Amino acid sequence: MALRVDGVSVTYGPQVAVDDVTLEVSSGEILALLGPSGCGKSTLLRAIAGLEPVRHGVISYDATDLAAIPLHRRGFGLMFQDGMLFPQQNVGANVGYGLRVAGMNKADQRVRVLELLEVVGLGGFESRQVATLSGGQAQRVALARALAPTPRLMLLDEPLAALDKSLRESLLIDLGSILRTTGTSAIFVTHDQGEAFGIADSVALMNDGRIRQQGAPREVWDNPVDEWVARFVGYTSVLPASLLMPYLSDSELRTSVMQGGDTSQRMALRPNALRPDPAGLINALVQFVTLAPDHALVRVDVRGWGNMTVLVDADSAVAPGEHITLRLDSAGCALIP
Amino acid sequence: MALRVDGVSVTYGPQVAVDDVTLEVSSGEILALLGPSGCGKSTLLRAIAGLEPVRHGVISYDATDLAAIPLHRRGFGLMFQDGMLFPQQNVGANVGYGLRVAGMNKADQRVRVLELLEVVGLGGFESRQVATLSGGQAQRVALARALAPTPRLMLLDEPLAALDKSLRESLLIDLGSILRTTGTSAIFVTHDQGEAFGIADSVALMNDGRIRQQGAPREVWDNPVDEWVARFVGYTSVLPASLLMPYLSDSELRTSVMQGGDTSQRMALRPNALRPDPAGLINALVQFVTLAPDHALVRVDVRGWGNMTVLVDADSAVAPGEHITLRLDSAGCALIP
Amino acid sequence: AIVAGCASSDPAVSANSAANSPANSPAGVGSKPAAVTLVTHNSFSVDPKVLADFEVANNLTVTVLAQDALANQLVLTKDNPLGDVSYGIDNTFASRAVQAGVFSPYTSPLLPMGSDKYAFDADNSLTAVDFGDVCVNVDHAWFSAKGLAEPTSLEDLIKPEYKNLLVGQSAATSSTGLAFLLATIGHSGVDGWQKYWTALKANGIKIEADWESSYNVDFSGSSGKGDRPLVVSYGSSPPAEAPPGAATAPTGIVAGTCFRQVEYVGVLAGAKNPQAAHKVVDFMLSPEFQAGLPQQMYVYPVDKATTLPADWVKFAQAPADTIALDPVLISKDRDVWIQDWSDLVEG
Amino acid sequence: MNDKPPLRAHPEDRVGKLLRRMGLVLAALIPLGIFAAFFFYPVVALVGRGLVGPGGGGPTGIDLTGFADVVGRPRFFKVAWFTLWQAAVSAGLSVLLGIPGAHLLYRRSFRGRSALRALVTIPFVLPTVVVGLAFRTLFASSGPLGSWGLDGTVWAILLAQVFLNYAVVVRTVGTTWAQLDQRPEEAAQALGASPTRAFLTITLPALGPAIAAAGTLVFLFCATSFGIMVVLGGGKFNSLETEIFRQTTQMLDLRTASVLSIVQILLVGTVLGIAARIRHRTESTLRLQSHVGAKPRVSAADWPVVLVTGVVVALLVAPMVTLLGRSLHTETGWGFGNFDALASTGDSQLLIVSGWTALGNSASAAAIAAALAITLGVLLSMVLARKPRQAAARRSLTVLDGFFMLPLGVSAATVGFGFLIALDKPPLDFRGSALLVPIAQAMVATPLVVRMILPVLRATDDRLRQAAGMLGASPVRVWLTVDLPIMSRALAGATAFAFAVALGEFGATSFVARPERITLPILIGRLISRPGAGNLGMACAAAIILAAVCAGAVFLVDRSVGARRGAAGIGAF
Ligand SMILES: Nc1ncnc2c1ncn2[C@@H]1O[C@H](COP(=O)(O)OP(=O)(O)OP(=O)(O)O)[C@@H](O)[C@H]1O
Ligand SMILES: Nc1ncnc2c1ncn2[C@@H]1O[C@H](COP(=O)(O)OP(=O)(O)OP(=O)(O)O)[C@@H](O)[C@H]1O
Ligand SMILES: Cc1ncc(C[n+]2csc(CCO)c2C)c(N)n1
Ligand SMILES: [Mg+2]
Ligand SMILES: [Mg+2]
Repeated sequence: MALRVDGVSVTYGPQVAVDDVTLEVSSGEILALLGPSGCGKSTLLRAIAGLEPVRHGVISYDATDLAAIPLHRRGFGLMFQDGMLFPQQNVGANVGYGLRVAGMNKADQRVRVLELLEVVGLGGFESRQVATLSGGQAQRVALARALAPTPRLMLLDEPLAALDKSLRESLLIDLGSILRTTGTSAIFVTHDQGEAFGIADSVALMNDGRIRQQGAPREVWDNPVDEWVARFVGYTSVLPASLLMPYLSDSELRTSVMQGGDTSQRMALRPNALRPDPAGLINALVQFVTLAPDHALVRVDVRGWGNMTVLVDADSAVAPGEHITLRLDSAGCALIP
Repeated sequence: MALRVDGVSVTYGPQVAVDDVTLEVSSGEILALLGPSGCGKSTLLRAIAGLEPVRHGVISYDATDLAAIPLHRRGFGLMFQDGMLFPQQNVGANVGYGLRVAGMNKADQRVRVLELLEVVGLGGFESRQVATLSGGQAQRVALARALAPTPRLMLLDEPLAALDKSLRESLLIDLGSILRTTGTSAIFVTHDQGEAFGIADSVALMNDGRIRQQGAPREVWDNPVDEWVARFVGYTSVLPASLLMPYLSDSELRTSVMQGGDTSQRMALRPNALRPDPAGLINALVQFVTLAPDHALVRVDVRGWGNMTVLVDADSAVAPGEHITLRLDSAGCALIP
Repeated sequence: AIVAGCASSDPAVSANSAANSPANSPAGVGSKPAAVTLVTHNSFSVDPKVLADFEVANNLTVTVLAQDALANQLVLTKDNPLGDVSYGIDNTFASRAVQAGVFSPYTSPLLPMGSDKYAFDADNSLTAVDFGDVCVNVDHAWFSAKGLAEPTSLEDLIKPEYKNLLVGQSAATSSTGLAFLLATIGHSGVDGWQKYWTALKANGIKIEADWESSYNVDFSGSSGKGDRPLVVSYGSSPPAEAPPGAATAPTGIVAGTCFRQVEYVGVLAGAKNPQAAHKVVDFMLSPEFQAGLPQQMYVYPVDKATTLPADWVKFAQAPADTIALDPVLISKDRDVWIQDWSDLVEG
Repeated sequence: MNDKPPLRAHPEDRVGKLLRRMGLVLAALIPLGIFAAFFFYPVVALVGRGLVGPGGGGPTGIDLTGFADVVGRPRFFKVAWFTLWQAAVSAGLSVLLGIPGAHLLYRRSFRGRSALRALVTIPFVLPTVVVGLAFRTLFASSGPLGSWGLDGTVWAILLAQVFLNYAVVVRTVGTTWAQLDQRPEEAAQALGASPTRAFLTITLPALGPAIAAAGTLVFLFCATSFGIMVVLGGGKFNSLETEIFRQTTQMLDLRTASVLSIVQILLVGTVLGIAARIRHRTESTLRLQSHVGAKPRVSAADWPVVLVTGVVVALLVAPMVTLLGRSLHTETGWGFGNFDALASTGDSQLLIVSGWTALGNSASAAAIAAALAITLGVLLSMVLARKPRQAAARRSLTVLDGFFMLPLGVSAATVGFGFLIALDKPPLDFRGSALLVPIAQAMVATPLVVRMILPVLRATDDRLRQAAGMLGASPVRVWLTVDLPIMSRALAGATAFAFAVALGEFGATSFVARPERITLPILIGRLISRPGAGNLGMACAAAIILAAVCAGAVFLVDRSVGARRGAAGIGAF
């Protein structure tokens, strides 16, 4: 067990920003931290880094209580949400800061700085003033700076937020492989669930200062512990399981609903849980269609169920006012305990 | 025609950040500006706002050259990429700034400020100090501040970047309806193509200081003008059209390839262009699988074509090393002129 | 105009401002008092009542301008003088100003009252108003405690028994320092003073740049309770050290070491109102003004007939034989002396 | 629909553009004009006198032989070198000791912080002669610290100068520091830098401009200090300033004085140029935040800072206690006799006005001077804070910047004499005018105001101003709603400081004060130059009053700024 956060609370005056959080990150594990804006993600990261005093609870690393260890001796890397580049230093000096501090020799420093700038796609930028960088460039410099000293635990606060999709994807791959080859544990905050899925070994969902669920991505996505988590990870409706039972074809799911036996059990549906099917038994009225580059989301009204979102292919022509039939696909369904 | 940007260039010393850009935004239109990090999006917005001197070209609004009009009289709204909240004013005062400047009476100011804070999900935050906001909260305050004085043209630089998915979606809808009901034209920078699709009437793709393509979202996605645009909007491979012809079932596309007649014509494929199909004619070797919450991307090797990306359902079980067969689905293909 | 305007608003100095009723104005002059400006040094002080009486009697408004480095200011501004009349320039600097043509001669009808004894020149470019002495002051208690006889002359100061007892000031920066140098020159002659100072230095004279520091910190007889019982200071210093009602002062002067400084008043060449300036000169020789000098400025009035305050009679009899030096000689060689002194003592 | 009026170019836009341009030019021209009239012209007039014609007399053209003469004297190099090094060492010491003080007083909270801030500011306004005497009293062989053997050594001078100027560093650096975002420093620590290292590599450079500004100021004060040099230098240590004074007032040698003045201006100018370069190199847009939550309380980890500051404060307090002792010591024992005596015009009739009247004079002159200095300083800062794109414009701003610092680097005697010979004809017929005192004081206070405000303005992100402009605020409004609040803290500090400077100003005032309008420092100077325990006691009492008033003013300003921080933001409902 590398990092252990045990019942930690952080307060700002009367406001509780992090509320009795317990978390574990084992050695070499990458944890994605997700949650709505203002839920306390940055605060939790700052508390782990040692920048925010902990009100209750213990943060330990390798079973050593960190309370007594000043942040510069923790050997953690922290990338702030808004970069916090050193305005007086150029790009190269920013990236090399941690190396200088660690006493690396000049030549090695230079090699590593250039290598990292190359990784983040900013080769040739080393003598640029940070004030002249674009938003995404600044973010990449901050990422390179945090990576440079190969910390044992990386705390990354939305490291890729300001980047376009393709750059984000390629950086995500690089980031993952850097972390894995160096065996670095990491916690990274992201708003992009695909990103969390892409590299995280484990995800933690946070709301209102509390961790609502932690687990392997697949596990969390398939088995949200409550309605809030379900909705947060992309389930668009939550209905009584009894209502859906008649349409469930999947035996496994059926069985577990039956076993639960409890009539108050609910089921969460993703847009891909409902599929247009001429032979489907569910009648729906199309309300409106939202196009996306490679699919479309159709908002339909199903009598007795209310509004539901349905994923359709980008080229399937459905129009508001139309009546369609749907079938229930268990792939997009999850039972909420 | 509301805004016209005509052959505009902006330089930083020797570097050309915006290069001979021509753009039009008609009255009430929403234009999404997309492009990789550092391509000049923010600079273009700043130039339109009047914050960056234009090296060549003319920017006009309603046929009035803006060069003669000081920025505070243009009535444009600009939301900076990093918020730029006034540190010495609280949230309410920040949002109400433009209203005070416009001389709105106190009571109306208050009503509007509270209304906008409600819209961005920050009801009750009006007397918070801005230094105590989380990243996403600060961004929402900046958005509310820019919206408050109902500018005639909104320039939004990644207005929703720091927000989680559900908040981003709901805000996007609100933003769209605010802009449309007030008939406000807008240019907004985004990295999220779904976002661009969601509310933009028109998208402009920028690279290296230049606009590569501008048009309706569907139009741009379906008919990228060149390989760069194709890749940027999500096409993952580009191959000679002749290579794909044998597998094309769609008559329309076949016809247009034939008509082109040109053997150098190329075709771009999205991940959904290739579908696993037991009856498919394309043999592929699975290299690795990337899971996402509701789908999976499979990297395959197709002899003669190279590496291709294939979209599969989240629950379809394919494993690296496996041989699968694919069919070509014209929905994910685009011919590059 | 600004000068007059401001002055008339201040009762302390221009007491006449409210008293311009016809009853107070001599006939024919008109009701509006004439303005006269007195340029003086920062130590100038006069009983406001005495000044007010003078203003009323002469239908004048006196504006006082007090300036640092008076002599130099007068020389610098001689083409457009700061005022009509100047008081306060002394015999160590006077000839410089007179040579520069700062003053226009005026012979006051009140001269015979004693001022003539200190006449600057035959033309009466300047009129002596008061004098004071710069003498070595001595802390009586220190000497009696040590059982040592107090020194009585400049010669005594270079004797071994008085080693390390005297503190003085730099002739280059302090007026008392310069006065003491002039005393030694008057005593040892223009050729002998350097030898005397060599001996003085060998005997441990301590030099400060300013009087304030040497008197208040180093001198044992002042409230600073320093460790030097002899200090170059003013002849008028001892009364200031006497506690109220005391019969004797704790300090005294070494009579043989005194250099006499005479302060003059003079009409400025280019005065806008020479008549009034003449009246001011006369005023300064008047018994009323002369009587106030000891109290106001710690100096002796030139008018012998003036009665001195009681404690002055008690503690501060002016020494009979002071060392004097020809102002013309001073003016001629002063800079060289200071330079030489500086090289010898400070260098 | 959007109800905006159609967008049309208005003729007034052109006027507006012109006005904005002119506004800046005006903002530069007003101070420039006032400085030209009340500083440069008088100084040039006086220096010119010394150089025109033989011996500075006749009209036979410029005579530069004086230079060869003066520069040829061995004494010249000694004096010039001493002037430079003692000022540099004093400035260095002040900065070294002042930075921990700024940290403790502006980045940490503890009970009595405002009072301590006011306390350390007191020395700055004490008349230098009084300070000199207090130090001599302490260090004299018969004094409490006589055993240290510092009397008559250069250390006494250096310590006194640090004593006087500690507050300059603490306040200038502190006001910037208070607003500095600490997250870059946290980022550095997260990268493995120890707190010390993070401070040295991140915070210190960010404070660079403020430190350079403070260091420059202290250097200037010390290079031109007169009172300290005379009282503690005892004639053994001579600076250009004392030499100029000696040449003008004792030797009446205007020619030499002019040459020395020019040398002084050149030396000071060179140092100013170097300092401006350092400032420029280190300047960058910083994250400044007003109205951040409460500062952390002093903790055990702060011990080095507390220790250093404790020692310094003890050293600051010692001379003040000496002074207080003297002021309470009367011929009849301990008591307030000296203060009572001040209230009357004194038995000695020495005082034309009572101490209280002089205090009133001081306060009203200082208030006018502070108002003038703030006005000029703010105008100038507005101009100097601009970052034009053209290199030529940037260079001229740098020159202008250095230009307005000169009043601090020119001998008070030169300025004072200059006033007399230059301001004697309409429209500049100011000799003897009561306004001359506050004007003279404002000439020295303005550069201070500029140095305190400018670092904050320059560090402010331009995009904040642009954001306001985009929301429809006119340039004036932008200035009022963005710049002004951001610099309000520094402005408050500068106001208190300008007031304090004016309150304590002695050099130039002594040349121009009218007897009935004399200020407290002049009164103190006069009292101190008289024998008698009573006079010295009264002088010390007056100095205590001066100190108390200064401390009170500073305390009130600090408190009022501090209190506003808690309130809702400016312009809130
Ligand atoms: N002040 C400046 N001086 C020099 N170069 C600059 C300056 N500002 C921006 N640049 C450069 O101009 C280019 C365009 O910058 P801009 O900020 O417009 O990019 P962007 O498209 O907004 O990127 P991002 O998505 O990363 O915010 C970048 O390469 C950037 O490094
Ligand atoms: N210094 C502070 N004082 C008071 N409240 C604060 C302070 N800093 C943060 N908060 C509040 O604490 C809560 C958690 O903030 P935090 O920055 O951790 O959120 P976050 O999860 O990182 O959000 P985002 O995704 O928007 O960055 C927020 O509601 C925020 O307003
Ligand atoms: C060494 C030294 N001497 C004097 C002062 C006092 N002082 C206060 S304000 C100011 C500027 C001009 O009056 C000066 C010089 C000081 N601070 N340092
Ligand atoms: Mg955050
Ligand atoms: Mg940008």
